[in-house]
Amino acid sequence: AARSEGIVVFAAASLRNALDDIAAAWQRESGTKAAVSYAGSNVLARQIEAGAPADVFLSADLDWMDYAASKGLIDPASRTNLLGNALVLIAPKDEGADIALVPGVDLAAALKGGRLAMAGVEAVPAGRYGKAALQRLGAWEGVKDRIAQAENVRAALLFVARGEAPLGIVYRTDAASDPSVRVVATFPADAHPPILYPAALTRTARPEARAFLAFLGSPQARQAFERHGFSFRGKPVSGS
Amino acid sequence: MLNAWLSPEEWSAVALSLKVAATAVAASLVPGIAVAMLLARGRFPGRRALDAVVHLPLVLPPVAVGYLLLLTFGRRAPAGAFLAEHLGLVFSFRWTGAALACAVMGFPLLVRAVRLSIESVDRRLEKAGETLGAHPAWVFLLVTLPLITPGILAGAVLCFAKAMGEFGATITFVSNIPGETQTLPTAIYAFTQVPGGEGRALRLTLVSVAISVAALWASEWLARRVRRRLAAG
Amino acid sequence: MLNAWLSPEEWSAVALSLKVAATAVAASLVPGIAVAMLLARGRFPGRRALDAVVHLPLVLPPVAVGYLLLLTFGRRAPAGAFLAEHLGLVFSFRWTGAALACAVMGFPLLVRAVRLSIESVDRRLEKAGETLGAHPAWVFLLVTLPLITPGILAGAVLCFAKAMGEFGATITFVSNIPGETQTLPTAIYAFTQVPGGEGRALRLTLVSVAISVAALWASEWLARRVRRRLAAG
Amino acid sequence: MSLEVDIRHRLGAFVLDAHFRSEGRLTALFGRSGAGKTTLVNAIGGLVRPERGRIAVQGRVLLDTDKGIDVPVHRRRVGYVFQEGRLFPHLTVRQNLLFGRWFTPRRERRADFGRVVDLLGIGHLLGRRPGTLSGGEKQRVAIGRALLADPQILLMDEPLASLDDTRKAEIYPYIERLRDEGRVPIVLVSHSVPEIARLATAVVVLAEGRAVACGPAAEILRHPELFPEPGPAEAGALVETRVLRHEDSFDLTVLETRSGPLTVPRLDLPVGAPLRVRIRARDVILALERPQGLSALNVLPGRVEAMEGGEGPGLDVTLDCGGERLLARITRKSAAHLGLAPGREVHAIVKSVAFDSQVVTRTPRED
Amino acid sequence: MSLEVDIRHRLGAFVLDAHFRSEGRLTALFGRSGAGKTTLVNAIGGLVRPERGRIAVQGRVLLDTDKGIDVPVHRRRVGYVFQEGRLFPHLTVRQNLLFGRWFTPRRERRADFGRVVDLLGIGHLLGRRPGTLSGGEKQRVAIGRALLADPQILLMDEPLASLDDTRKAEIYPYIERLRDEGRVPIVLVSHSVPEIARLATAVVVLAEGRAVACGPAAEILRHPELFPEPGPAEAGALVETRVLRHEDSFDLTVLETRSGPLTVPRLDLPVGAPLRVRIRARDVILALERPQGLSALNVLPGRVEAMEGGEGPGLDVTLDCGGERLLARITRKSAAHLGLAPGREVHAIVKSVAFDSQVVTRTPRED
Ligand SMILES: Nc1ncnc2c1ncn2[C@@H]1O[C@H](COP(=O)(O)OP(=O)(O)OP(=O)(O)O)[C@@H](O)[C@H]1O
Ligand SMILES: Nc1ncnc2c1ncn2[C@@H]1O[C@H](COP(=O)(O)OP(=O)(O)OP(=O)(O)O)[C@@H](O)[C@H]1O
Ligand code: MOO
Ligand SMILES: [Mg+2]
Ligand SMILES: [Mg+2]
Repeated sequence: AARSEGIVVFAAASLRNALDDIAAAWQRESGTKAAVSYAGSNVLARQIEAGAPADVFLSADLDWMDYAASKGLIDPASRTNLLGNALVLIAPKDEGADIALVPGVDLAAALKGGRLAMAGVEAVPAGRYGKAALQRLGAWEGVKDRIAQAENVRAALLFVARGEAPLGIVYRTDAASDPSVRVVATFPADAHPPILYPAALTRTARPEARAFLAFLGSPQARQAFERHGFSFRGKPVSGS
Repeated sequence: MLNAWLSPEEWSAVALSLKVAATAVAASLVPGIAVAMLLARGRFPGRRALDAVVHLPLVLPPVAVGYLLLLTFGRRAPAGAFLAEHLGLVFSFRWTGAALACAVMGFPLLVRAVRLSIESVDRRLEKAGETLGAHPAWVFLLVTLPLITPGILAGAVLCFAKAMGEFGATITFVSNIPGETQTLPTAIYAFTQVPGGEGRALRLTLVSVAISVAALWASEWLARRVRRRLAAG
Repeated sequence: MLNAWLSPEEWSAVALSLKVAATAVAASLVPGIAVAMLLARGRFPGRRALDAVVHLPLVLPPVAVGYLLLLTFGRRAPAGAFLAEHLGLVFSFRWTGAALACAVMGFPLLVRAVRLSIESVDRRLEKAGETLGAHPAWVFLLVTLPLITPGILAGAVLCFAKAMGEFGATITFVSNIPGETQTLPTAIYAFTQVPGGEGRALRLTLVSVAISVAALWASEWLARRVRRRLAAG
Repeated sequence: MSLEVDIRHRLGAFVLDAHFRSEGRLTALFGRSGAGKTTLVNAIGGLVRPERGRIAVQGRVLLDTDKGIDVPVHRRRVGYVFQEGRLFPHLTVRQNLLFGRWFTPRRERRADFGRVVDLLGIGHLLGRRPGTLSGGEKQRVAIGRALLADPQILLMDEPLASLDDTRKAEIYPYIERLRDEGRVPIVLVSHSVPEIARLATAVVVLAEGRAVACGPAAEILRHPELFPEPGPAEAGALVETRVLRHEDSFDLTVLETRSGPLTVPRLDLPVGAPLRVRIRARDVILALERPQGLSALNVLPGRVEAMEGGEGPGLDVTLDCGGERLLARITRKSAAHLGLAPGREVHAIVKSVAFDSQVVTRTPRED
Repeated sequence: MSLEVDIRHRLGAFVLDAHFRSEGRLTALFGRSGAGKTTLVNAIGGLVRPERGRIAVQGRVLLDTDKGIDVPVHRRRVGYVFQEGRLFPHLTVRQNLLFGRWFTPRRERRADFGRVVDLLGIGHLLGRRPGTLSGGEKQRVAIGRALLADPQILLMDEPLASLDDTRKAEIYPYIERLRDEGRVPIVLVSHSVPEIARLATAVVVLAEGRAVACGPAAEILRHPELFPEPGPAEAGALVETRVLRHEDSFDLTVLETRSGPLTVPRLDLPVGAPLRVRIRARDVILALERPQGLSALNVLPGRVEAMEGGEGPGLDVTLDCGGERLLARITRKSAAHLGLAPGREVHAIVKSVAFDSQVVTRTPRED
């Protein structure tokens, strides 16, 4: 059904809140249906590789977009870095003192024997960014054996929210919405590779998809993204 | 009232999950019984290998199963292309694929239950059927099958419940496309990935549980009826 | 040779998975048989509710089960705090938590298999045991239990296999700490998340499958021995 | 010894409504297929819980629905030989046999394993499992299992049905011993009139769920109407006797009855031992005069007391032979030819070989 | 009619090594518990595959291990009444009964449902499931199920063991009819000598897995040594007779034998009908002179041919009564008193009532 009547957007699961609003708005405006399939970026990339009927791909990091590009699955001309995000250190609501994330910071001490909750440090983008930042700050060696790796950044957030872990590293977008955690510090943007959400059309995109991609750069879309805590980075290119 | 409670998209996930689970159970029933029979009774060289293969979906992480399915039944994969061309049966990114994933994941559960039942059938009854002139195939239909009904029901409901909860293989194999492959569990997953989605995830979880429990109770009711008949005074 | 094939961290995941799966099976065996017995034979008000609860882990997405475990047995959760304080039993971020998650996920499979076996026991034999002076509890131990051994074996191996493959509930409940909670499936998962990790993921998957298949075959061999004894000439 | 049963129970369209009291050491349940024998035994054993009623064994109340008494099966201490075996398939024959022993208080363990095994001829089967036993072998093990539990009441539902005569002849004396030791009352379901005549001290006849007759064996067996065709051939008189002397040269034993001496095949009993002899009506020939030159050794003078005939060619003649009541079944034609009538003096002739082990048994000791 | 069996099969320590050929329409298998009767029947039915051997029914080879023939069970068309019932628990009695019918070619469906049901007295059970039937009811349904499959050979493993005498008496004539219609050979396992004497045309005696005797029933039953204690009482002679006339006033029938007329209870058969009568050795009294004033109606003159005695008080006297061979069992004492010796003229006395339905049967038609 989705295939014949509209377009299919493959988007990283963390974009859901904002993108649901935007897809609905676009649908109202254009009269074309946009079905959004949310899953992990890695899953989506592999599925596009396997011939999934996706028209637009929104990845949560550059690696999987690069992967798709390297396999010739996307239209390189349409690729833009649409959104940005920031990485924060969080603690349960009423716990822990603020920490200054300066080089040489002793996070291990702040853990007080507890664990540092992060998304998978090898696999999940948020985890990789976090590891890079900790390395840059010289804190990695001190905590690397104290890390509780969650399946994804939401699960890491949960560990802190439930008080299982005294500290955790998540996106600003996640931390902002959960009242049971508080932001202890924000990582300096230059401490880790830029946190970017690239967007692109797939090789097999239907014509309507181009309009959708353009709509992602519209003020309306920008508003929606920003409302959910993303920083808006750039207007997608609409011509090829 | 329920309409207000669930969004149209959520409704379509509920409907799709039901369709997928029912199809998965229906499609795996006959092969499941056949394989259970082979494993319980067969004496052929590949028996142990078949046994292992049947259990594989249980052992493998579901995501791995989904990935294997993608590699086998994807649009570009040989088996997928063959089926699409000759039978018009396309799995990739269709609800049929979700059903396939659920069927594969539920298969070991179905086979085990049926097989346990088969192994507890008194074979002397089957022999009695043969002396009455019934070919072993008829004996299977008229004697064995009715006697293992409780096991089939148990297996079917396990398979159904598994299908209602299966997430990893499904999302990996056919993604999470609303209206096409977004089942209840994948919808729930998507909600848990964003801030504030917990409430809706919980609602959908309750729906899913309610459906499975209803199926469970129905199957138990049926099984009890059957068993009461079989009870030796 | 194998040492070269798997890294020390991978080895520890293998060892941990074995420990977790064995513990999960061992810990759920007695409660599993008890619950199966209750469900098969009991006539008490909450029977159907218990039935539903037991099946829940099958229906729920594994991640949801992990989430529920966290809410129940987490460090700050009432049950978790109670157990930690009074029994010194801590689950959070420990291998014990992984075992708990696996046990919970495998429980419905174990219970189903055992229950099917119980339901096919000829109750007249149990009555015969009672006429010989044996209290029903003794009859259970001396008659019922030996007769359901094939079902217990089947249930145990399903539970074991499930534990070897369980990922979602484990990682959600106790995360993925190498050497502590990184079981084979969570290790495999981590590898599949990075481009190019497929090779190592596949290797670990093969190890996991090999272990489960060995367990499967062992259980079948045992079951066949038991069954041969029981066979009516 | 006493067994009191007064129960009512419905199973579908079938209603068991049995009310009787038996003082016998061995109470035989007799009745057609479907008459309710197994149901009744099940009620005594506690496997069926009657809707209402009372069951007491030796004064020990096992069930009393009015008083809310229902002794659980495992505390009833019944030794139940089931109609369908019910051996434990996972245990060896030896383990099956010893199952009940575990639950018998040590000081009540009387049955001797070796003796029971020898008696039943199952010594060579001890290591086997029931699955491979023949029908009769299973039944023998089931009997052994019940005996070795040292029960307080023995329930036997057609225990000997699938055994050959030789085997039966070996087991009968043991059942008689059990009966005569008098420690446990025995309830025996049987379709075989000779078996009942040999073993029973009391008989309960069931018909369509009702106990239509109940009383001492000697009395009940005298009623041909209770033992329907071809039973009449099995009707007869139970005569209480005593060993008078042995005639060793001919391997014979002479018994003393009120009606005179009775010569039977040699019995291995001391002089003076009490014996019960069943003289089947069909084995008795009547003669007007004491016959000469006849191979039959037993000629008992008597008087015709009554003659009862129904349909058919037969006539049941009741004789009073010196105070002992005998039954003879002859044809109406013979009766007419001989001019038989009540009061008439006659001689009853019975062959010695008629007294085989099926009809000559030690008198059950009654309390 | 023919049944050829020549098989060898090992089960644990037990070896079945049976070799016989029976021409009888109804072959009885007789033997002690564990002798191998069920195993032999299983081999004929195809439920046990002998290690080697050959089985043929009416010339149709069911098994020949040398030639690699092993007809599958469902094509053997055996009607098997199992020793342990084996009713289908999920089917009603009616469905159980009709199970075989589905697989019988339409033109071979001869057995009449209504008749079989009536005969077995199971009409009221048709809607029930086997789980609630009594032992005897199950057995009757099992018999009906086998009969209604219109088999080409009927295998009955102690089919009547748990039935009461009345029920047996109702079923016997039907089995006789089946036997005499001669369409299907019947193999009957039985422990009951009267049953075998009544029904069998041939007897195979099994002992420890071997066929120790095999032959026409009349011949085998004459050998007391084959029917161990208390069998001797059951030894006797089978006499072929014919209805001579009826004595309606006394409800008697007179039969013609080579040794003279035999008066028996009224039979519902036309004059001239052939009959087989078993005269049990224990029912025969010998007299030196023709006795007078005796209630026994049958006095057959004859001559002592042989006297055989072993241990014990008994002696088997073989008589030649006008060419008919009779057997009498008397005590050695009587023989001495009467001065019996081979060649001596005597009179054999048999009561009319001795000829009950257990010993008088229609002569099986032999091919
Ligand atoms: N698998 C086995 N292993 C050892 N012995 C066996 C096996 N199966 C059967 N037997 C023995 O073979 C013998 C013959 O068994 P079968 O059932 O044929 O006896 P049967 O003559 O029918 O006896 P019954 O009258 O008691 O039914 C028995 O002694 C039995 O114990
Ligand atoms: N659940 C039931 N529903 C209806 N009828 C039943 C049920 N259970 C037993 N009956 C009937 O009760 C009657 C008595 O059964 P029971 O087993 O006591 O007979 P029995 O005297 O032991 O017979 P047999 O000599 O054949 O073993 C039978 O006619 C049987 O069909
Ligand atoms: O001597 Mo007899 O006739 O055998 O009693
Ligand atoms: Mg009964
Ligand atoms: Mg047998």
